[in-house]
Amino acid sequence: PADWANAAEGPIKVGIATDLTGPIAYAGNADANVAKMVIKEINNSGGLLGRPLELYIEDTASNESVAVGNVRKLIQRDKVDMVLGGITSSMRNAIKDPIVARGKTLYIYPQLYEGKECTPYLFCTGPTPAQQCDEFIPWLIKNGGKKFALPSANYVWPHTLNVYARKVIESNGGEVVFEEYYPLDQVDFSATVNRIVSNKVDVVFNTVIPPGVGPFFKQLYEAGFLKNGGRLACVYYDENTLNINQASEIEGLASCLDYFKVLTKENPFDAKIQAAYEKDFPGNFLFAAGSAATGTYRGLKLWEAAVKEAGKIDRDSVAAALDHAKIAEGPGGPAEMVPGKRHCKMKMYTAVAKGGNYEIVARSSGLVDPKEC
Amino acid sequence: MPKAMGAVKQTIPAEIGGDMDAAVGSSGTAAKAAAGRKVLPIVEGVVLVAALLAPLVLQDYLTVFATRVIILALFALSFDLVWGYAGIMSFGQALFFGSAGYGVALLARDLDITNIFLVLPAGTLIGLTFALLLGGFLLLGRHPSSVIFVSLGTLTGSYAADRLARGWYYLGGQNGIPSIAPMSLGGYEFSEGPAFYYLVLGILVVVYLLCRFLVRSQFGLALAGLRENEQRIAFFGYKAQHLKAIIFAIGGAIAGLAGSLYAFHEGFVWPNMVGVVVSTQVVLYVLFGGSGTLIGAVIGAVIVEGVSFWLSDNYRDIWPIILGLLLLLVILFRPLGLISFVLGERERVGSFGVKIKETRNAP
Amino acid sequence: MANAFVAAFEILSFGAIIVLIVLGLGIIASMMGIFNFAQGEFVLLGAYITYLAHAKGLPIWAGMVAAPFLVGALGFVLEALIIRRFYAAPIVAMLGTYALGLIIRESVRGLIGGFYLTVPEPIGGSIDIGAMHISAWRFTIIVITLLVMGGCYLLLSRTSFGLRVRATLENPSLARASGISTPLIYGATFAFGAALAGLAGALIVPVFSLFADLGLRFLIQGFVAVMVGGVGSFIGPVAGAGVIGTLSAALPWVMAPVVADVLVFVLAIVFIKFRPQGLIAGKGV
Amino acid sequence: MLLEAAGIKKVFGKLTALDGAALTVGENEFHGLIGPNGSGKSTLMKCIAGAEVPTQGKVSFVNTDITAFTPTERARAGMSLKFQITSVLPTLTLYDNILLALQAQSSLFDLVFSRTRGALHDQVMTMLTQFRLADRAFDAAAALSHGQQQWLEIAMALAGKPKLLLLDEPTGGMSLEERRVTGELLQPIKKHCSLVIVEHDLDFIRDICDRLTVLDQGKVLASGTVSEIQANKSVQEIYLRRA
Amino acid sequence: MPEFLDIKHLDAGYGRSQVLFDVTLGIPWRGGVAVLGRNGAGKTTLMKTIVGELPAWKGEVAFDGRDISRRATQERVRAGIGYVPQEHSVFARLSVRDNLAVGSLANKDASAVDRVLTIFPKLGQRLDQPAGTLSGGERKMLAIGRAMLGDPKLLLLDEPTEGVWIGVIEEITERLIELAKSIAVIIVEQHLDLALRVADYAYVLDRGRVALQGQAGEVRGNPELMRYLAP
Ligand SMILES: Nc1ncnc2c1ncn2[C@@H]1O[C@H](COP(=O)(O)OP(=O)(O)OP(=O)(O)O)[C@@H](O)[C@H]1O
Ligand SMILES: Nc1ncnc2c1ncn2[C@@H]1O[C@H](COP(=O)(O)OP(=O)(O)OP(=O)(O)O)[C@@H](O)[C@H]1O
Ligand SMILES: [Mg+2]
Ligand SMILES: [Mg+2]
Repeated sequence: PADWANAAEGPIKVGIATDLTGPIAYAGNADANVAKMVIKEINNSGGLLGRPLELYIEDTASNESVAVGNVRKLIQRDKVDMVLGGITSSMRNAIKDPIVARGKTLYIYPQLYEGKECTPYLFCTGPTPAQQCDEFIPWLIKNGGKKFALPSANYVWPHTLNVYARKVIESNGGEVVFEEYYPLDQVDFSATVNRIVSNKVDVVFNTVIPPGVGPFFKQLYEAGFLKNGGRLACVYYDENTLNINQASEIEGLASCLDYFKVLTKENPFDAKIQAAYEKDFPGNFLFAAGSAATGTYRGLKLWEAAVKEAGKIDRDSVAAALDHAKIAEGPGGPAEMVPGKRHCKMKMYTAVAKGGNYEIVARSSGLVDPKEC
Repeated sequence: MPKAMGAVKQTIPAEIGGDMDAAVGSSGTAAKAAAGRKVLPIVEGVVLVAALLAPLVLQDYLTVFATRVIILALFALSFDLVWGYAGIMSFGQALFFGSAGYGVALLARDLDITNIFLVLPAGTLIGLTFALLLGGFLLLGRHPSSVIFVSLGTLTGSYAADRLARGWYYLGGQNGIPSIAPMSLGGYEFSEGPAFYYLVLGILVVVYLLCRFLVRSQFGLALAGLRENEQRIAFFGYKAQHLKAIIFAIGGAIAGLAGSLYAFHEGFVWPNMVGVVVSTQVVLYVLFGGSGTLIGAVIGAVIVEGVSFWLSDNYRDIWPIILGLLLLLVILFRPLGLISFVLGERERVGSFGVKIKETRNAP
Repeated sequence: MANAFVAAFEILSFGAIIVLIVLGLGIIASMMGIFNFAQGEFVLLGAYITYLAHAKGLPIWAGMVAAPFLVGALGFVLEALIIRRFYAAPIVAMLGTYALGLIIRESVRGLIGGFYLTVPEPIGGSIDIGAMHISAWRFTIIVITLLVMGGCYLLLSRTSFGLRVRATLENPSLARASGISTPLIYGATFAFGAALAGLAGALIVPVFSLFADLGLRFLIQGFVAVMVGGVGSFIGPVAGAGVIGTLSAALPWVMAPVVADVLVFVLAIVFIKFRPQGLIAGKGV
Repeated sequence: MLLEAAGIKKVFGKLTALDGAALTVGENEFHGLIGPNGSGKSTLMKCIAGAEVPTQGKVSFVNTDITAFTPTERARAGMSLKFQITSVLPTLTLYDNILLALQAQSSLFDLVFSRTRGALHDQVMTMLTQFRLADRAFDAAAALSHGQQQWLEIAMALAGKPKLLLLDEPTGGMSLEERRVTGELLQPIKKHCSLVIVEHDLDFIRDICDRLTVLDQGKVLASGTVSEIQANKSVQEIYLRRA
Repeated sequence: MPEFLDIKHLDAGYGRSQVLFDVTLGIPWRGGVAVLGRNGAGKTTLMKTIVGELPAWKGEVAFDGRDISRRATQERVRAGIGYVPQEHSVFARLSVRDNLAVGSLANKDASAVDRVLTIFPKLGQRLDQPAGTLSGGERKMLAIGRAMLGDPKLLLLDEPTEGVWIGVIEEITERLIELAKSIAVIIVEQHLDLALRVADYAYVLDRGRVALQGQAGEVRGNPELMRYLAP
């Protein structure tokens, strides 16, 4: 791709700010890889508006203060036209102000999250609680039972998600036996496991996160929860998290996400991007939904569509176009922004862990509404 | 081996190691010592001039970065005062920094108070109050508290505060408080940039001079004695514990001032800001630069932040490892900090008879 | 009744895990006066070695046996190269070991790609007593912890090694003047503490899975335990670890876990304030 | 009476180090405290200065009961102690060591604004010269030999202008000649200060003290003027007995 | 025949400041040698250099015919040098019992501790007390006892009787005279009489140099002596 039609205007700059180091570096690196892949693909097919894309990647290091400094580099030094990134909600909160308010730039947040982010110029391309619960919880009630326990890590995502989940559970005739919050790094769950077992809970709708989730599932398993027919459910579980426990300890765990790798068997487009990713980035960092890799892909493609439509690159025009952007193909299927809502409709899949792999057991009939803003 | 042990000696009693070259490097000739004594003001001057000129030569985003670094240097100063001068190991200095940050963030969020003349004193006061409470608890009492107790006590305080902040919904939990409105003065809003930079630099210079005055006074000498042997000082008739509590509170107040500036400059506060991560960071600044010299704290903050900024740009995947290695090397080979490249031991510890000595030696 | 039994077992097992982790930390703190911030990373290395053995197709237990020796050897080398310079300045030592820990942790993070990796236990499943299920591996951990504790106690109290170590820490130059080879003693003690951490890592990795922050997770708890127990003896930190471990496992049974979490630390620090010498004043072993 | 310590009992675990010991010192009196090793001399000094809390007994100083006072308060009331084990401030210069001792009573305001510094300079230098340490004024105290550190300690104890000076074996490690000089240095303070001194060297004690108290196994064996003590049978006995 | 301990042209000091200048002295296989000098003359420095706590800057230190100036302290001690330092001469936080145990680490003879306890019965009553809480005199006794337990061939004593009660000094002196019949003893001592009773030979240091040396009687009678000892 040697000559660009509008090369004179210089490249369009895309900023990625994500956790390249720190505890969730596996996710951040996957996101960065996806971005490299997508940008390369766009450049190979002639760039955007006849201009090449240039990628700027900065580390957020799971440390908000480092992140803000680095994001400022993207905005103020590199003068990027758009920033995509941030994985945790706290990271999004920390960097959105420097990007959107002080930095007057467009921000795309790719991760599944608790919703309620309605800042102008901030677009979310990961699943919301509605998308993850609306179809999933009725399935759980049917395939698990009515008695739910909501053990959770104590931060905003589980709190907000649980409010939504509880509503769905109760309106579908289920019952929440208890909802309980733990410090984020709690690793001993004996009291919780005991309550789950002695209350004869059917479904553990888990929002405990690593490092606690591994020991938690193990303790549940050892207490005979699975043996007695209990079902685990966890909406952030993807291919990355399967290895936290031995397969037998999470047999039958159900998850609901916008993409699972098994989809490559039925969906040629998924097979294509998965193969392209693995070819470019063999190794540890998986192309998976829970680490925001799919959201990153979707976000970049939606933005590409918006830029094409707008025909220019200034923030307001692109935002206006992004407001209703659509892509026909993406991980897990098509996606489109809900106009005025800055959130994204997408297909959702329910999968169950069997012997260390997922099997798709249910899928949404169409695109699921994020129901945000 | 004794050689190496002598080199790390800092506040330990003389007997432990085999030799004492660190403490004894003094016996050089008077003339040499007197000449060496001029180094500190020179270093201070150079740093000040560099800081004044920085925004003129730096790109915008670097000025913003430099502002942040200066705020952190102010924070480092607070820790240096407490540890470097009074020998109180505050491994939880972020508690005062962060709680002030949270305090002013709440003022801005819930009460719409952003006036600089209200928020900065408020932040300082919060830092002071927390330091008085924690210091009172840890430092006062029948028995003099051991360095290790105080360090782990403050560490635990900061750790507990971190967990509290994470768990408390009102404070935003894990997410902290984002999008804090800018600090204001009448209609003017301090947004990131040169104005904010010079404001912060001005504050740093004033606080620095105040600290300098304090540690050079007889009070500073009492602190130095305290650092060496608290019990001995008490037997002279000094109210040792009160002196410690006072300096701890002053440190807390400065940390609070820094914390409130930081909150407004960065525009958000989050639990790490009161927690162990930031607490350790400030210790590293001071150790890196050289504890027990005020300028060392400033230099340390600038260098550690600058180097990590640079490393994270150039060695994106392994920069924490490199940073760790650098730290280790400095601690191993320059246990008195980078400042010890230019500053002799005697000048670092200081001597309160200096002026007189020079006149005495004059022909 | 059955419930109470399970509760007691679970609380005990977590207590045992904390004790196991604190053992090495306590020995280094008490005997050498160094609060080793890299101790968590020694735990991590023990876990990593076990994982490696598993990944390379060796039996898990082989990894578990190798871990303390390899980590101990590393500890010996690190002591000679680095830690040795810190004895006279405990605070600098904290920072130095912090930096060391950072390096190890980030390197391991690089090696395992920042993932959470499962390692199966050599003795898996649960022991079923009627309707109760008790984790076989946790039970094993309790047993091994007791054995290791006993062994350490004997080593420190019944052999002259303990005496040499304490003499060396107390007054190194006088120890040398009494014919004790202080460099060797320091090295051996540090290596021993590191080896215990390696063992702890190896044993707990099946429970918590392998991740880079595995050791860090327990570090502050460990320090608090050492303080509560009292520095200067072997028994002190172990007792402190028992108290802190069981307390943090037991409190969530009776109150909101988030409250319990902070409460443990507050209780601990208040306790230390009013009993600075710790549970067991630093005398003897 | 300047100092009255009565019925002082100090128990360490199983050991009773002091068993109803008493000590009275008048104004401008030099009082010697002697006794075999472990008889409780240092412990008694510490109880008076506040470094140990007596199990029982009462200490009054200038007619106030100071039993519950902290060491700081006692120092501020006019007591000054030189420990048996030297404890100077090792990394500070000799000058600063003395200066610290001199300004101990200053108010916080004076400390911060250093108003007394200039005035104290001459005093510092006089002290140092008196104790023949002037040429090392700007060396770290750690660089002194043991004997020199003893000098420095005595100088520091004297510097605070105490009403009562407590010296625990000030001449340890000094030769005969050096002891004599120390004795001479102490004489002039008699005008404004009382002294309690622990010593094993009887000749030295005899030379400078007005009165003596003999401790044995935590109890006062005898107390009186030097000649009374010398004549005392039971005192002579313990000097013959092996400790 | 070479001396047991042979020091030639020794320079030593701390950091950059030199304390000992060209010190040459010889210690015979048996018998006492006194090192005298005023405060700050360099006596302790000399002892520390012999035992290896301070490195020799220049010159040689030969012990039992072998050059030991490069050896670590503990090796010198194991080769047969015992040392009672002037300050910090006990392990303060260890009990008296453990202090003695450290002393007898290399000693196979189980009754040795008992012998020390008969010399210093006071210590027997304090066995479980941390040595740091002993009275000044008791501490000295412990230090001497500890050093004697190592069965040294050369014993260095830096002011062993400082703060010790007259009755006990007498006892210690007798023991040392006894000891000096079978091993070499170097004693730094302010009690001139005591020192010269134990020692057959004496060196007087002045500002780091050997100013005077000779048989005990000669030195005692030397009119210069007092000048070197006065402050
Ligand atoms: N903290 C303590 N714990 C236990 N015993 C103690 C403590 N302090 C002192 N002792 C004991 O009390 C006794 C009296 O000690 P003290 O130091 O008063 O003796 P002293 O008269 O000063 O003797 P010396 O002349 O040897 O200095 C000693 O036998 C000592 O071992
Ligand atoms: N750690 C040190 N650093 C620097 N100089 C020192 C140190 N220790 C001693 N000196 C100096 O070395 C000289 C000799 O000291 P040393 O301790 O050998 O004297 P000494 O003869 O043992 O005296 P004393 O009778 O007082 O014990 C003194 O001038 C002293 O100031
Ligand atoms: Mg005494
Ligand atoms: Mg000496």
